[in-house]
Amino acid sequence: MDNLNYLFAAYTIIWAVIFGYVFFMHQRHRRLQRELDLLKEDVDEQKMD
Amino acid sequence: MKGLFTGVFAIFWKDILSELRTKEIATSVLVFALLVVVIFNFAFESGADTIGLVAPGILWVAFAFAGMLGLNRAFATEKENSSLEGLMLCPVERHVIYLGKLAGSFTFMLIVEAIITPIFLVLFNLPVCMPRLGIIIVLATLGFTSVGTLFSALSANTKARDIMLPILFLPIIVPVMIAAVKATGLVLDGGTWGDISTWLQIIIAFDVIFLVVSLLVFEFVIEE
Amino acid sequence: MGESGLSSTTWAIEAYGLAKSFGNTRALAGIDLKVRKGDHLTVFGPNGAGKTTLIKLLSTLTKPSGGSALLDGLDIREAPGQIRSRLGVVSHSTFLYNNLTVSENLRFYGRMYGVTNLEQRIREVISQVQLESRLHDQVGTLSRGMKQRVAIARAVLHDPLIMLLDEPDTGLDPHAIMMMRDVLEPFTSGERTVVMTTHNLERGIEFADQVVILHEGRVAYQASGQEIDTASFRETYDRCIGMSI
Amino acid sequence: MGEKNIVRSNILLGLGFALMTAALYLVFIFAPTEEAMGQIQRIFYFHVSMAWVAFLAFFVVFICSILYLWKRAIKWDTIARFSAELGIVFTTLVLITGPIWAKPVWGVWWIWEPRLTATLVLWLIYIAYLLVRSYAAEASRGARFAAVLGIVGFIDVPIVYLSIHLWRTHHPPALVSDLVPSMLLPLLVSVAAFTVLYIILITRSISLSNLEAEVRQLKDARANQRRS
Repeated sequence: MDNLNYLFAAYTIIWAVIFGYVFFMHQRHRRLQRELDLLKEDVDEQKMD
Repeated sequence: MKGLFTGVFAIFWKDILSELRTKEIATSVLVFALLVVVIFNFAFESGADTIGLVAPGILWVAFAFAGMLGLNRAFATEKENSSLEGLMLCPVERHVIYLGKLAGSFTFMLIVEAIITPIFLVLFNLPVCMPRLGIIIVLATLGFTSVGTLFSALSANTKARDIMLPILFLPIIVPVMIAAVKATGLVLDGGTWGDISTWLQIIIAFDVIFLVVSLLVFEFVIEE
Repeated sequence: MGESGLSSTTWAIEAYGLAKSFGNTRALAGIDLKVRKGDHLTVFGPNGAGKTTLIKLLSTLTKPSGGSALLDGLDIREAPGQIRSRLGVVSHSTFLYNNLTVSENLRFYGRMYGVTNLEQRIREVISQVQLESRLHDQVGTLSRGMKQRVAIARAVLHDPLIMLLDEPDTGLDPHAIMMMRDVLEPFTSGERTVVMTTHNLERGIEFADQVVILHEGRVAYQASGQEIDTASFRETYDRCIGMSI
Repeated sequence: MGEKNIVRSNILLGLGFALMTAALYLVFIFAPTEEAMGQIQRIFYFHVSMAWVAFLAFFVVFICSILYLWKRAIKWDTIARFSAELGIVFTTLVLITGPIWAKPVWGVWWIWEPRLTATLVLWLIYIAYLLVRSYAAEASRGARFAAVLGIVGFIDVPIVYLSIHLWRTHHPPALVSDLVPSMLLPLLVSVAAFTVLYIILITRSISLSNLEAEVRQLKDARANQRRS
């Protein structure tokens, strides 16, 4: 009657999806940061030339 | 005010003339709508006992899908020689263009429906009950085409125009679809004006709201 | 007489720092221009220089993201409708409906522009573009050159003050180009102000009272009247767009 | 990011963590077990909170879409886009947890009930919202198209709900009848926790898109340098 398995499933999915989304954003952020660093280096180098 | 009417009528008349010459939209839409009716008949295995339940749905699915086909064509022709740009160069307000295109699509769809409905009623051995069904069809079609004209202009400017229109159009017209199917069902069961008034009110509310909203946002859709 | 009092009558087109970006790409980066009434301006530049964007801004098809422009003293942001009725645009697309006849096309656009005396006006322009015999043919059956002539007829139907020609001879064969020039002649001479964009240096120069070379959204060269050095113009052009030394 | 912003975002994070912990305690320990449905009813608190946040997110899309068309400032478009994304994430969760709750209680995963059906239609509209952006020829046009859909879609939702409500007059047993105070408190705290979560995520997204803009600017700068 308590159906704890359903309850467990529901809360697991909620947190899995939210963490998934946060992780996805984090990846985007990291990729951009890396790109930004590379670009900054590139621009600085060109300025030195 | 006079300028508004002249502009709307000029666009409407141009679309009618072009259609009379090619019969491109009307023919394809008509054949398509008939095919939907036939295919759905098989899909639901509609025997005598279930006809009343599925018939209204079949009719409106046919109209919605066929209408979408026609709406897609409506702005595709404007892209041919960039004539949409020519229209936008004309010294008229943007909503004149919207109303003109709406008038054309609305008329085409009504003509197709005027042909399909009797055939459908005969094929499904349903009572012919013109006035009430007619009003439902006219009002619901106005709702379909007011939203459809907006989205057809929008999807004509996207990369995947054939697929974008259904994706945008179908979820938005859910209320009209429900109301039209329910009202049609009631009418086919011999319902009175009183029985269908709630549904007609929903359709009218939808028509008014989306005509106003579309008029307000149309310029943002066609602007470059 | 004050400068300000004069300006609305002297200049057909004025642009001050006119700029346009699409998202993050900058198509026009602040353009200053003045075209006297009745003058012919030719805008040169390679593809992507911003020529078409300039025409679209002047014809109110798109809104500027910076700066301002006045046509016949009217601001493109404030009075787009009034400006549009003073403009005739010929572009590389014809804006015509293939399924309609020449006369139906002209009648449609005439109504949209509120042309009075429409039937007579259609007869006039169609004889000027020498297509009387094709008046009742569907546009789809005409050759590319003829379509372009119909497009010119469409553009002048309402007797515009200013004509904008955006690479009008793109996609035409040499014969059609010659024909089109002859046809354009009467419409572009006289009082009318004309702005033309083109790749074609010789044609552009012979036509112009004023020239502008656009490169990457900026004015790279500007000259008018006597200053235009026709003989060495190709060198000037190449230097401006950085093609040769 | 300025120092002030970092402080503010840390406060927000702390608040979010505290609220979420409190919500979990209240939902699982404090709230009484509902008599008819049993433990499974505890899904209710997060389910409703997420539905509320999704609706809030789509309301933000609606407002920002109007502001974007009116003012043409890119920031409104950015907020609208990320808010729509978050709204879809939460609507998806509502659509998943709903059936999980319905199955043991009603014996079926799904019924075409007004609230469920309207939520599904809502979800479809905002999926279209994200698609129209990616299919537009240019980004600026995509932003405008999305804004139009953000307005039209949001206005459509009440009409959808009303029509489905009239269409399905058979109601399932009411999910939220009279909440006793011991159930209302966990609900309110959950709603607050999810609202803070939404604010945290949306501000992060906006700073992400600022970073994106910076990258693009640098790329342009580099391209210009190459040329000269």
